[in-house]
Amino acid sequence: MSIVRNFIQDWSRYRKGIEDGGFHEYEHMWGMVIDLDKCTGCNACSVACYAENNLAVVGEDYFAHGQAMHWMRIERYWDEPNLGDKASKDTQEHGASFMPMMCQQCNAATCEPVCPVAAAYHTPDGLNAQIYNRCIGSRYCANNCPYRLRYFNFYSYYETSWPSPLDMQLNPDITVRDKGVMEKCTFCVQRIRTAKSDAKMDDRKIQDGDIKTACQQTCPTSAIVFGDLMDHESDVHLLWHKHQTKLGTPKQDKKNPELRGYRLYEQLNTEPSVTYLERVREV
Amino acid sequence: MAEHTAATKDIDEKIAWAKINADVLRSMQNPRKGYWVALAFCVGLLSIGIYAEVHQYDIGMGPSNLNNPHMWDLYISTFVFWIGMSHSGTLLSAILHIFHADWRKPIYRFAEAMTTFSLLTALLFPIIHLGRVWNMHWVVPYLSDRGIWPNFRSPLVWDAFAITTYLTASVLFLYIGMIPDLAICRDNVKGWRRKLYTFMSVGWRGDDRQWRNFRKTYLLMACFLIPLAVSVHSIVAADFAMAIMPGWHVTSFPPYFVAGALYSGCAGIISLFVLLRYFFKFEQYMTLPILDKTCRLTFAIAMVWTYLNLIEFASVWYGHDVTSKEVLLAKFFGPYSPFFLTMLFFGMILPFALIVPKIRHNMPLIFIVSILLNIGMWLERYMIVAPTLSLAYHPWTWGVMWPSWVEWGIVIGSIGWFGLLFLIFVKVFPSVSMYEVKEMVYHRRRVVFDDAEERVMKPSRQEGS
Amino acid sequence: MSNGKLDRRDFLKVMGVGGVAASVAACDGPSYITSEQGAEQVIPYLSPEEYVIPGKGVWYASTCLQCPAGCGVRGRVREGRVLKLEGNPDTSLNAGKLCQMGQAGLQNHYNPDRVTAPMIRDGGALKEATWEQALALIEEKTGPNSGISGSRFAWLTGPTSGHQGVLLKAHLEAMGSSNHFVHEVINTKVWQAVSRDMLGQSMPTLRLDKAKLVLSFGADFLGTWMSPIHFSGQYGKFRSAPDRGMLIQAEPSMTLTGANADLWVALRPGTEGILALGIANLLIHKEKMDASMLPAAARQLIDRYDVATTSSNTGVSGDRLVRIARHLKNKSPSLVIAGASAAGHAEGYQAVAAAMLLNMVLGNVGKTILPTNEFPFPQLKPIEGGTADLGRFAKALEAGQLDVVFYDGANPLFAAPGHLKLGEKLDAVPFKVAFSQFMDETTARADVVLPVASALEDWGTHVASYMGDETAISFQQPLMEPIFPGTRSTGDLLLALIKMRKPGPFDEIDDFYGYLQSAIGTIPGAIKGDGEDEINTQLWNHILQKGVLEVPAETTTFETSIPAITLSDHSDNAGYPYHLVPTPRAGFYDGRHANIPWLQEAPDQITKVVWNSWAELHPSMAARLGVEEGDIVKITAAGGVIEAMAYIHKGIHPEVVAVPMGQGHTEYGRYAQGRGVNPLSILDPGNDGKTGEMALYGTRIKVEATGRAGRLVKTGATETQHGRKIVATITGDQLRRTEGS
Amino acid sequence: MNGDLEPNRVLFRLPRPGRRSGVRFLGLIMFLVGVFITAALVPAPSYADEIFTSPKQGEPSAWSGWLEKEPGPFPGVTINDEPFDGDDVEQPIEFPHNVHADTNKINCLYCHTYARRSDVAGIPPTSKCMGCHSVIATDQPRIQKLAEYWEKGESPPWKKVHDLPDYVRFTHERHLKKFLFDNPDMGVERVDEVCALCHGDVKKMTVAKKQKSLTMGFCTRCHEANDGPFDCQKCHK
Repeated sequence: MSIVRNFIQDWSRYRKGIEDGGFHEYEHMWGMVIDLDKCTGCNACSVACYAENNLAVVGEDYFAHGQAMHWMRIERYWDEPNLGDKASKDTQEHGASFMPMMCQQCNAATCEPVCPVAAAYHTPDGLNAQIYNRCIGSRYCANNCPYRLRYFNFYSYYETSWPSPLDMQLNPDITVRDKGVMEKCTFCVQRIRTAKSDAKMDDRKIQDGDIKTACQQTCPTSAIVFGDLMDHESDVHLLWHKHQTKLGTPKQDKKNPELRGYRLYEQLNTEPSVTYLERVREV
Repeated sequence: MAEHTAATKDIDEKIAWAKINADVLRSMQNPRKGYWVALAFCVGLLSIGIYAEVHQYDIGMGPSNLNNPHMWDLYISTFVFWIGMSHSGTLLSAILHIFHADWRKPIYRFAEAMTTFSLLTALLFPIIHLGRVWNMHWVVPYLSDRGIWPNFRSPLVWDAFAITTYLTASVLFLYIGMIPDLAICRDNVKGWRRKLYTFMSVGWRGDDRQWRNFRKTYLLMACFLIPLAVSVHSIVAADFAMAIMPGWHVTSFPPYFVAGALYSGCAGIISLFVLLRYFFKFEQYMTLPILDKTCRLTFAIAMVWTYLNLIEFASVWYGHDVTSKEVLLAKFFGPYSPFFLTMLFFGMILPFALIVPKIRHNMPLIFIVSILLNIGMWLERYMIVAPTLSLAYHPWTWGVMWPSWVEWGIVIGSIGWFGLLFLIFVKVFPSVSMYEVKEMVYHRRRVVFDDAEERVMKPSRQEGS
Repeated sequence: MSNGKLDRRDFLKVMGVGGVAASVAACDGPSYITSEQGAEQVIPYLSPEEYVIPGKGVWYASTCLQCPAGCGVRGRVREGRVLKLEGNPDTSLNAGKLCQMGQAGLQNHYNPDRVTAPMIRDGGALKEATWEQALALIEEKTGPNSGISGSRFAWLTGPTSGHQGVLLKAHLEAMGSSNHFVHEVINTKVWQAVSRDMLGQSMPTLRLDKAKLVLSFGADFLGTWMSPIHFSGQYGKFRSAPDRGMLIQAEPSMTLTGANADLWVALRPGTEGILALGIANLLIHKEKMDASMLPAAARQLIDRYDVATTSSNTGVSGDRLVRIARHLKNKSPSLVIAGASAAGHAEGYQAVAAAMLLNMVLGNVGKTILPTNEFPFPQLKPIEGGTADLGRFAKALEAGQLDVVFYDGANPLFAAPGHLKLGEKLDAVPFKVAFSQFMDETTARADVVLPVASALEDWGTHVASYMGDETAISFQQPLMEPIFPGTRSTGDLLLALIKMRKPGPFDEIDDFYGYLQSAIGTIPGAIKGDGEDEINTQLWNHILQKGVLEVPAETTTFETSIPAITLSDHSDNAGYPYHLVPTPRAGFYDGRHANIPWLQEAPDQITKVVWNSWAELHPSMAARLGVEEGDIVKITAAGGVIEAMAYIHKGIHPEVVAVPMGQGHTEYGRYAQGRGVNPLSILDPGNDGKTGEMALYGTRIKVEATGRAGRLVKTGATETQHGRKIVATITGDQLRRTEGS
Repeated sequence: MNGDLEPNRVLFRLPRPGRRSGVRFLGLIMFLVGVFITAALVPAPSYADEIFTSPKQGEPSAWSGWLEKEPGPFPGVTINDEPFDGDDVEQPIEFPHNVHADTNKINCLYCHTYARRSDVAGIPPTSKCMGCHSVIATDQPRIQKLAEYWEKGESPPWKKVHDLPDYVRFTHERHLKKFLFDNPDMGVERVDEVCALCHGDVKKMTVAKKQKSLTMGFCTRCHEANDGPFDCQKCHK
């Protein structure tokens, strides 16, 4: 009977959550805003991520096989569909289009339900967690990620990536992943964890700005904003509010459709926690 | 016995029961040189697979060439293929048993063995493809100190349940159906075999009560197995259909997979039929009319499969999903088009060869056709797994990948593993059901007898019924 | 080093927690076996420090030395190891931000290919030696008894500043030499010369955030030009609504800045000056802007470049020129800057001056170009590097003027064009000493190699050459104990060398740390010491805490003048019809970071290629050659041949082939060695007439397909978005409707 | 290399089999088939439905029946839970915990001072040992050995007894705050009772020895009883 009871309870909570914006059950709701107009594609965030998260350097051969481990990857597109096709132009009319892509921390994540051992699951902070030591490496999650932002340890990269003394730089707050484990951007969960722990030690609440992800901290143009969407004073909440992206709805009910906020592949209903602000070009 | 090998000749209803026993038992004795060659060949293939797997186990999944868009490839497609192969036995023994199609009787035993062994082969693949094989038992719910469970929402967990259940049921079915034959074997052999058969035939004496219980159990198992067979492949289809990827997220996948499974299973039966008939000289039992029926059945299933295939294309084509359409177009015109078009030819056009009696009765030709059909079905599975991963939503990560020697090695090894199991089976267990052939012959005789009776002493028959 | 004396360093003592975790059995049954007892060691501190808690990271401020911009960094130190670098939020230069090279400073420090012990050339090969042997040899060759005359001794260094600069000068003085060659490939010398001549000071403050339009002639201010992180911060504000600025970039091959431009203009290399004058012409004649402040000569010069002349020279269409001029007229204030691709020609000075002239026509001077405060300590001022010094150095070598050369922070053998034949010339120098962290090309051919401490193990002070609004000294302090005990601080070595050569004012000073402490004590400023103490403790602690010290500075004003500008028209070269553009990239910079695995694995911003070199080609050029992406093309210049894999895109002028700087090392450790090609090796001889800087962008080439193909490893399967809404773009008009003022 | 740095090259790994141990694989497969068959025959536990819904406070959960909730400062856990016989670890100096903590009643936090300020409890700095032992018991051989290390300017290379896998984050400060500083029933002088929950009765030991299994089950049972977090990511890094 408890199955039925739980099911009814969860379902009603879920329905209620949808109506209320989808996250009222959470303690925090970590979210991000990336202003594509400010992003210069300089790669600083990506290298900062390598430094913070013990990402393995796989080398040229494995990179060529598509086995690289860049949690934060900067994509570069040459075309600009919204501005009309520039293919007829002799040389590039505008610059390139850069897209920093890391795990979108979907709230209706497609990776979570398919993990056979629940190594990918949703935390009460609204994060897509990946528990490395629970992962058995079925790679189903990566197949089911429409953003292709999960990276698999195809080899024991640690054997070659950090020849001594490079291994002294490894961050002890995060496991160094061995072969056969899926990994991905965690919104620097070790920083979140430390900040929450520190706040609890001081019996206070987390302030906006207590936690900075590695990419946000280093971003030279401050294009990345990170924070708690449930804190209505936080920068990230204000930006979401300003650009009228909302969690919990597949279709954004924007008063002004020209506002810049959008989430990647919103039509798939994955409800990412990352809002991108559209790039602007003077034409 | 030459008259029995004539093309259209059905089983000889006058055949002596002792001869049936003798023929089948002969097939289990004294392996000839050819058997050992075949066995060595299979062991060779298997050792390639073992070597590849040990290499992969040591190094990681990297040597298999899998990469970021292609997290799955040959392993999963071959897994689905072997699961498909396993459906033949159920079809022949359970479904046709319920429908009282007596022509199944001489061939269902090896078809069931095929079911069991292809399941055992299929079972390896989800395990082999795991990045951390040594933790595979986490997929199974068991009481642990940690108090955590698998994720019951994951189709992979359903797979684990479905496959293990199906495997258990089909092993039981195979075994139960074999008990009377094992008793025959027990009574005719000496040495370790006698011990084995004595143990396995569980005191079968062939008395009335035993036969009654046996028939009930067998029918019950058959009824139990049919929904299982449908569910196991539907669940395998759910691995894909539950994902949101274009080309996988298809509503018609479960029936499509089941149809495909029956299709490849039947094609597999035809192949083994031809082999057994040739090597064990089973021409009297595995007669051409039986092959005809099997081929017709295969053709019918092929048409169902073709229809579902076309439905899938149509629903993608007339749907609004751009990404699904891209994947479909990429299958037709992209880098995968040689495989895809081959698969369409083998799967949709080639089965028409099965309705030509001349081809059906040409043993080498029908063998080649059946192998090609199965290659087509294997390609079908590959064409489900690979193109979607190559071209999903995010163009930045598009890419085509060619499997490495490790993946091929393991796929080849799986064929060796299946062959090895099957070769051992045919020498240890009767690959033709003796008692059912007798039954069949008996029934045929009854028909002949009854016909004669009808002509001569009609009233008494009416009385009797 | 007198470790006992310096309590400050004790915190760096290691607290070892952990060890090597042993592997665990395959099946994790009852999970007792997942942890071991007694397998790992825990070594406690000998004496505790109040502020060090094991398991908690502590942040220490220092200065980034990955490029000459001099950003402030903070390093997270835990258990005696530095784990992560971040920008120092207390600086105005980079305001807590850092670029990828700065982030990768860790791998410079922890690099497995560092030189760990002194080496002496013995019978043709470098052999490990002790410090005593190495210093004795140096004393023998350069000491007071060596009889070497000062003029036959030279230092070849990278740009330096602060107290290391002071010690370097002191050493030169002790040697009686004035031969200090400062080499830096990626520099702003020409810009500085133009600013000095036209504005009266070499490093005016630029305010992108105040400009509504930035017109940049090849200045990669987001990547490598002057102070990229500072300008990136300004760029962030520049791009903020409601007054979002517009960026126009004119250059032969797309840089990172160009990749962010609203309007990207491909122009023929060497015609930047003409483009600037052509725009000035349009502004004056079409947009009717006031040009009365220009002298008659300048007016005449501008009048020469009407639309047709400009267009035919630069290859930029007339429409586009008109559009740029209109934007410049409408969006005021604007800012015109000129960078490497404008300056790297024989008429580089003239081109940059033309851009500055455009600033004057637009009235930007005083609005977005502001006077910089005068740095009060002339002895600490940065010693700027350039490529002109490399030419001078080569000349001096050719004349046989040098017997002893010391290198520090420069790798001329990698960065020098082949025509200088620097390798052969250096081999003729009898005694060469390299102060080096790595076995680079130059170090490998030195006679004595002195391994120096990394930037994160050393003390120092730095004065940025571009300081922006704030006049400040940045401090560098060790974030951890030296990893390799065989390395020594450059400052300590300099002090030792000075003492070795000549007794003098430094005799009282034990080491660089002590020198720095006493020198800081003399700085007058807002923070006063206790007065009695020899060392200004309060100031010292403030510095260690903040990493940066603001110093009082005098405000200055501009003195504008307009020099004569002469530009020649573009000319064709039949034998070598195309241009080579050796693009500097944020990442490898001039090649010094090619040994950092993170940066090798970080895809290039424009082409997304990793671990290799490539040649950027325009599709029309590729069609002409019949090559596709990954095919190897052969690039022949008068000075040599290189081969690289083609990358084809439209962000490049059709007559240009761009090859990135940085790869092509023949030494330099496992990550750099033998990868790609070095475009600097085939540069044509040629200098900027005014400053003597090498014409890096002035090389003419011919290109052929080789018929071979390579494997171009890059991330990204596609160049387009396939109609999906991935990077959504809107127009400026829409932005003004929604977020405008 | 600097000797001090040597032990510091931490390489965190997940559990994995040793290299080249792949030949065991076949056996493993056979084992698995057995496990799968068994698993298919054994019915799923009745409380399987509780897996993804972490119980509300006060609501009975799957684990409730397993635990004897005892009155007292630490509901559901006692020092005597989960006895485990650890290995004897050979330390450079045979440190007698019993003399310090039991006989002389020295508070645990006096030496393991980082425990309330950091994730790790830490081993006291050698200077702290010498603070007392420059005068106390200087004639004892163990103290003389310590003094030898001190003279050399080195710390004894202690061996880690209570080791958690590298993918586990355990924070001493938060547990002390919960069980000691925020616990009205407890005072700092009774810290040894708190420590003993996981470290066993160290007061009775000489060299520390593992007395609790410190497995994940050990952790979760206490978390369950004391409303500790059940979010995997809180403890797994």
